[in-house]
Amino acid sequence: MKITTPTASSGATTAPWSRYRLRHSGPLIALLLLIGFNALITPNFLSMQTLSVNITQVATIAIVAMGMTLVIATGGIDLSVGAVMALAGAIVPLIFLSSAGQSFPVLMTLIAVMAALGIAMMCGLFNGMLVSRFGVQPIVATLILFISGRGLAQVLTNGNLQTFDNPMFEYLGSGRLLGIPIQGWLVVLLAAIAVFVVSRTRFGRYLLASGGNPRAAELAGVPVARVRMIAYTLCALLAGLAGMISVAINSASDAARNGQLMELDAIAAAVVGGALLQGGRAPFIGVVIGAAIIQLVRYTLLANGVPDEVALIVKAAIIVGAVYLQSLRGGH
Amino acid sequence: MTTLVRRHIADHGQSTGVMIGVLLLILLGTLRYDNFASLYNLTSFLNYNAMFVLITMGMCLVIMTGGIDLSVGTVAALSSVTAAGFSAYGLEVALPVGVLTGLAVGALNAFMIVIMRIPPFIATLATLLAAKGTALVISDAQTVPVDWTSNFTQLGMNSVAGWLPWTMLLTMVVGIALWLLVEHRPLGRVMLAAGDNEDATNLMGLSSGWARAWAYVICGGCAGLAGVFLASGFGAGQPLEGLGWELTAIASVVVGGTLLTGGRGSIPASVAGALMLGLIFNLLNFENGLGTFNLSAYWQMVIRGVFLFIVILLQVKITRPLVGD
Amino acid sequence: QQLPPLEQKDSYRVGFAQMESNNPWRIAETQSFRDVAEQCNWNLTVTDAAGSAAKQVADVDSMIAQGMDAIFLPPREERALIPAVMKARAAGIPVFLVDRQVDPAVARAGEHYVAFLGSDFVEQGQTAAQWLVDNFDGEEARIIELEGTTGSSPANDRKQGFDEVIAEQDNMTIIASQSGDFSRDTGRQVMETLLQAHPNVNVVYAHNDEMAIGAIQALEVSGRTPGEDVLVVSIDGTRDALRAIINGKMGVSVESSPFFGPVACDVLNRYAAGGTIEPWVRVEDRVFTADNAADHIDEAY
Amino acid sequence: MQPLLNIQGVHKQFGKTLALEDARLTIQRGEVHALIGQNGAGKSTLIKVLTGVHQRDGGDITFNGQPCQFSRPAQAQDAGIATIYQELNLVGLRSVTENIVMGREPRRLGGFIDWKLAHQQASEILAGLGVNIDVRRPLEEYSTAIQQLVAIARAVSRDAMLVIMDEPTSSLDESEVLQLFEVIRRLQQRGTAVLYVSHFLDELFEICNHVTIMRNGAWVADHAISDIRKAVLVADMLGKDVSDIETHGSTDFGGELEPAGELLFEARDIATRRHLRSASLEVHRGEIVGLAGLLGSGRTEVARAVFGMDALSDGQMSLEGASYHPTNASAAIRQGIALLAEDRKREGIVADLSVRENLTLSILPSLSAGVQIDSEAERKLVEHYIEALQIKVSDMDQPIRELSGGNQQKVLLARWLATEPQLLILDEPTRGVDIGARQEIQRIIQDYRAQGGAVLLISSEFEELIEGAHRVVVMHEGRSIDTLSNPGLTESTLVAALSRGQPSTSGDDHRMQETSARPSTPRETQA
Ligand SMILES: Nc1ncnc2c1ncn2[C@@H]1O[C@H](COP(=O)(O)OP(=O)(O)OP(=O)(O)O)[C@@H](O)[C@H]1O
Ligand SMILES: Nc1ncnc2c1ncn2[C@@H]1O[C@H](COP(=O)(O)OP(=O)(O)OP(=O)(O)O)[C@@H](O)[C@H]1O
Ligand SMILES: [Mg+2]
Ligand SMILES: [Mg+2]
Repeated sequence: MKITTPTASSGATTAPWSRYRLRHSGPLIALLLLIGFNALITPNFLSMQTLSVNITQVATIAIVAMGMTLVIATGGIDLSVGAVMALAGAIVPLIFLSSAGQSFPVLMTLIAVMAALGIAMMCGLFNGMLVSRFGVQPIVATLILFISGRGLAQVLTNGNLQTFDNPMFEYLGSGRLLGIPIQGWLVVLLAAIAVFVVSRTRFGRYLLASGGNPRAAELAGVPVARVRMIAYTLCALLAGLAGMISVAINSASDAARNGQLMELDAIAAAVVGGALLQGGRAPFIGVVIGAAIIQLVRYTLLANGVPDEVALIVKAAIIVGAVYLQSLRGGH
Repeated sequence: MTTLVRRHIADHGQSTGVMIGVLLLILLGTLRYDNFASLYNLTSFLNYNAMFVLITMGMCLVIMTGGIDLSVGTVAALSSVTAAGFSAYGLEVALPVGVLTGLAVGALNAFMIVIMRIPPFIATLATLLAAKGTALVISDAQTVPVDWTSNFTQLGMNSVAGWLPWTMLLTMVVGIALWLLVEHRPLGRVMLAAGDNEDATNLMGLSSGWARAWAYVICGGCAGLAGVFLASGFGAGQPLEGLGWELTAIASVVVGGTLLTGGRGSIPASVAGALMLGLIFNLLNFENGLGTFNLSAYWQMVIRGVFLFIVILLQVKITRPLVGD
Repeated sequence: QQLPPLEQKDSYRVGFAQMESNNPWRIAETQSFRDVAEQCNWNLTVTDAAGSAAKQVADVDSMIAQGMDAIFLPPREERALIPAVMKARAAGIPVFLVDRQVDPAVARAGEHYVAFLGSDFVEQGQTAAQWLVDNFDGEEARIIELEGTTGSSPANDRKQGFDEVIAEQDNMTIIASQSGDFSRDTGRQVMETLLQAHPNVNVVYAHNDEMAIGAIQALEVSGRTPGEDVLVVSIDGTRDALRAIINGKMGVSVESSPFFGPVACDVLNRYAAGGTIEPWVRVEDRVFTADNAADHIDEAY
Repeated sequence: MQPLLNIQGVHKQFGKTLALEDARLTIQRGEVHALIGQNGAGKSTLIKVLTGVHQRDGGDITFNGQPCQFSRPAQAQDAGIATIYQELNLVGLRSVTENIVMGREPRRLGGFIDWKLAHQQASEILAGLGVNIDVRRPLEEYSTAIQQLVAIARAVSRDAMLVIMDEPTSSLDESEVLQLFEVIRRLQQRGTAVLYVSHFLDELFEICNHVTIMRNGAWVADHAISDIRKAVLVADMLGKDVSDIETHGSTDFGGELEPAGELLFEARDIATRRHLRSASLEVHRGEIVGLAGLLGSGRTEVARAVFGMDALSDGQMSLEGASYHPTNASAAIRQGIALLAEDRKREGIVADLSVRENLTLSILPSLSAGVQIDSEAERKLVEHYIEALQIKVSDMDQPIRELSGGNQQKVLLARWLATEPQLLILDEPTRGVDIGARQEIQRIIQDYRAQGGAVLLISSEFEELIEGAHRVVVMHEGRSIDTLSNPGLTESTLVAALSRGQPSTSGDDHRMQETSARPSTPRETQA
């Protein structure tokens, strides 16, 4: 073997960062292009209010997409995120609107949130169990909850829209910190944690190894099944959180609509952001950027009055274009 | 000896299992409900499910090559619009137009996946959106009327010998052709090989790209024909129809025992899988008619999920010991 | 050819082939049929087509196979459900259309099906527009229209009715019209976006109350006062909408009543008794405004 | 006469890695031509450039008088080049027949495949290689050896002018190697040329006419086989002096065998559901215990059982005197067992991760402070191993897939050494590894042992066992049948032990029937 650059047998310290940058520059460039385009075309684009609107709207996609990225990193996919959003979103008002909830509003709101996250976690465990212990293929395993999860949410609420007035819970949707919507901070926080976990912790390394070559990872002592369980559980947990955010924003829970088609947006965001469907990669920053791209495309089309049906076609073209650029740069 | 039995079950058990399942469901329906076994129910069941059997067969082909096609539903909707638009010229024009629409979209999928190397999931997801958008644009967001005076609607509304719908007959012809393709034509074998190990297939000097491309094109064609059935049988091109069909098709393929990992697949078993899912719907409708339980639409969703869960558990039980790791 | 007759019985097997159950309006409609089934002594079978016209036809087919006495059908699409209507008639089962029509060029009330029970979506749009024309007191109305699900017939009709009336007004323009998918969440998101692009908007017309409420939330977040800065006009008459009207956030909601059960019972009994049924059993849509909202809020869904 | 194939000045770069630089190769019609070189010398790359898997960056190739530039393997195949690539290129889910005939299936009326005829053809071709199996079964049900023979059958069944075999014998036993040689001779008689790549130099003398040597992606020399000594070949490959090579043993084990320490591991009559019937063995500290056996004798199964991958259906194991029954690989690793698996690509490397991440995968718990990985310590450790094992990488963050096989193997060896195991199980550690790297790996094993480590060494190379092991346990059909001790271990005693195990009847469809295993040099056998 011959290396054309001078051979350095020990690690050159700049290398990992330059690799990292290269991987992420694709989506970032696309995002900047979109922003530039909007600055020129879209009226009132460069304003604080626009930023805040976009942050509110991107938060749920970004959060779900991060969970999806965990699952995709293990070589899986999770179709049930939308259904889990609906389920978690339905549980919360169900509890604090109950008679107990009326008498102990603060306590019951907390309990409601915990219960919703608990249910979401159970969904994740169910998916993870099917995938890692029973060896069911991820698309099929998560199709089960995709079909029945939303049905369950509707059974629980009897299909009714649940509207409520609960300032404490609504803070999750409409609260602001330093002028930025609270869920924006949440995304930043979660992304920071995720990046830290993947690049610096044992679980992160195990995650990538499990996705890259599960058999080899297993033999190297990586608890592959547990890693998968955790990935699906975290994904569902994040979906549950997103479901609650969306309910909190609307002050209403609509089991039929909450999180509808979210799986497609989340997968698209993850892939546009640089995740590989065959596993082994978890580029969280890229994924958040990917979510921002998806959101901004939607915003651009809406704000410029492009009709819904044309918007669908444009969105399709942009997804394909972004993934194509991604594949050119990634060299895979 | 037991391994031999197991091996046999793994080789053929799944498909026979599904067929037995279908028969059991039919038996259950016949015993439990009046008129379930009536000619009317049979004919309308076959007519409605012809569309799903078609897209399931197309999906099976794509899954065999290790891919997936999420666009089948909206492609069918798009084809129903184009076919309805040409219905005045009669079936002999409208049918090819609808099928060609599907083939063209299939070719687009193939181009993105094979030439541009976009992952199938993403490429066909984009097509799902784009086909829906296109259908709405060309139909001006309205259902498209068909010409009731031409022979176009006869395909979707008439039956052979009073019970076998033309749609199902045509579907069966397509099915036999696809079965022959998969089992007895080199192209079909290369599709299977490409789904198993693409690199190896190329190194063997076979064109896996070509085979995969054909799978998407044929799948598109099946969706296109399903769209023609849709327009012809329901008297309108429907740009909004077809949502969720892709998942029904995937579920049917899985119920038929084909793994999504590629390299394997059985057309007849997938057909049985599609019929089985269709029967579940039909049975639920009859169950509702009995009025013993009042199953809301939501419960029906839950039941479908649970059903899929049970089928998958059974599959795991049967095939696991052999699959190993 | 004659309409299929219906013999008088104590109890009828009635099929209600609902098209979808993903919004409060449809749920209320189904519930209304269930409620009336008890009073009317029906043996009611409800199916749900989950938004698919094809599945709805298959549902009607299974009702025909089961030999229902009568079928109530809210057709998902005006053309795609014609085969279902025709097949039921051929099988001797009277069909009543509910809340939506089928293409009158192909199937006609009194001939292919018994009657249409419902209101007129185009007229609802017109009524909303007319109310706006009568009550708008600014100089110039800049209207954002939130459309229903792209391609669905209520969206098409409510748009048509409204846009016709507005087109005749010189001081009124629709500056943006986008789909909010009949849902509160999407309605809010679309409104948030459109507000950025068109900050000078002063009227919002939503094709249903859910989107209107989403729009009100978006307006409030952006610092506007709905009702004062921006007039909100909508259709449906849900409880949340009436509350918003009472609070002054919404101007009007044109009723589109989902309570078809009692009408259906009455029509069925009259038909069985041999009476002729008018082709269009009109359901009068009220107009809810600040004047009468408080009186009706308890009966709203 | 003009040569059949002429490759001149070809170069090829992968990213930063220059895989070929001035590669040359000239093959005459009807000759058997060997291509040798160290791991990563560029042999496989040259073949892939020739057959259109990769596109060359420069240089000229003429085949059969025509300049050529194939863009797909199919074109090379049509032009008359049949290739067995190093990574077996077969489709496991399809039948044996299909793997052989696919692409030129016999047809019936209407273009449908004539399966009956196809099966018959496949059976006949395989029979010519001495293989009699049910050709209707999926290929994956057969052993690697059979799969390799199927790949060979596919290649030789085409009417090619040139058949390329990239390490065709790496998982064959000697009887099969002999069958293969028979086939090669038949091809040669037919006028077909063969390009033969192998790390087993003795094979070349048996079968080849000419040899080309590559080093670092470049042509070094070519010779007629009759003019050359093995030592010269090795010297050319490694770029060293012939005299250096001749004073050195062929393995790097050599030296005195120190006495072994106390008993570390013991297995008694262990059996698993997977082809292991009853094996017993002991390993002491500071001892290398060899596992010898023919292909499919169950050596890998012993390793799997000890490493917790397969549950015991019978028998006991003990470690340091205590009962030892790991339930999975992590449990075994925690108890100080390490397994360098046989199949590097599937069971060893995580291709997309870096050398660093691959190397430390098994010791992350000890490298972590709290939840976080101590990256300073990690880099130090990796640097240490890259240095100590002389792993050739551009930097430690290079993805491991970009390394040549031998270097990947060293990274994996480092992964396990870093866990500081009490017992290191090595399953064919030097398979597919060139002579230079092989000696380094053997040296590393020896060093590890010298520090008190215990090794269970599975190897098909007798020299490795004879020179390296204190004792050799002989396996046959899932049973341990004998234990031989060093000193006193010679090739003939080992062969004798292996042949004693041969039962007179063998029920299985295809089990190795030969009495000796490779690589007892074919030359000696002939003599
Ligand atoms: N696809 C690839 N991408 C990057 N580098 C590659 C690729 N294929 C080969 N290389 C590099 O090219 C060089 C030559 O590799 P090649 O596989 O040709 O060696 P070889 O002589 O066949 O070795 P071996 O005896 O181990 O099979 C090595 O350094 C290898 O790492
Ligand atoms: N999952 C399996 N299914 C069928 N046969 C198997 C399976 N695993 C192993 N075998 C077969 O069992 C036999 C024993 O294999 P094993 O790998 O233990 O042999 P070995 O002595 O280690 O030889 P090698 O030199 O190939 O490593 C082989 O013939 C192998 O093909
Ligand atoms: Mg090689
Ligand atoms: Mg082995």
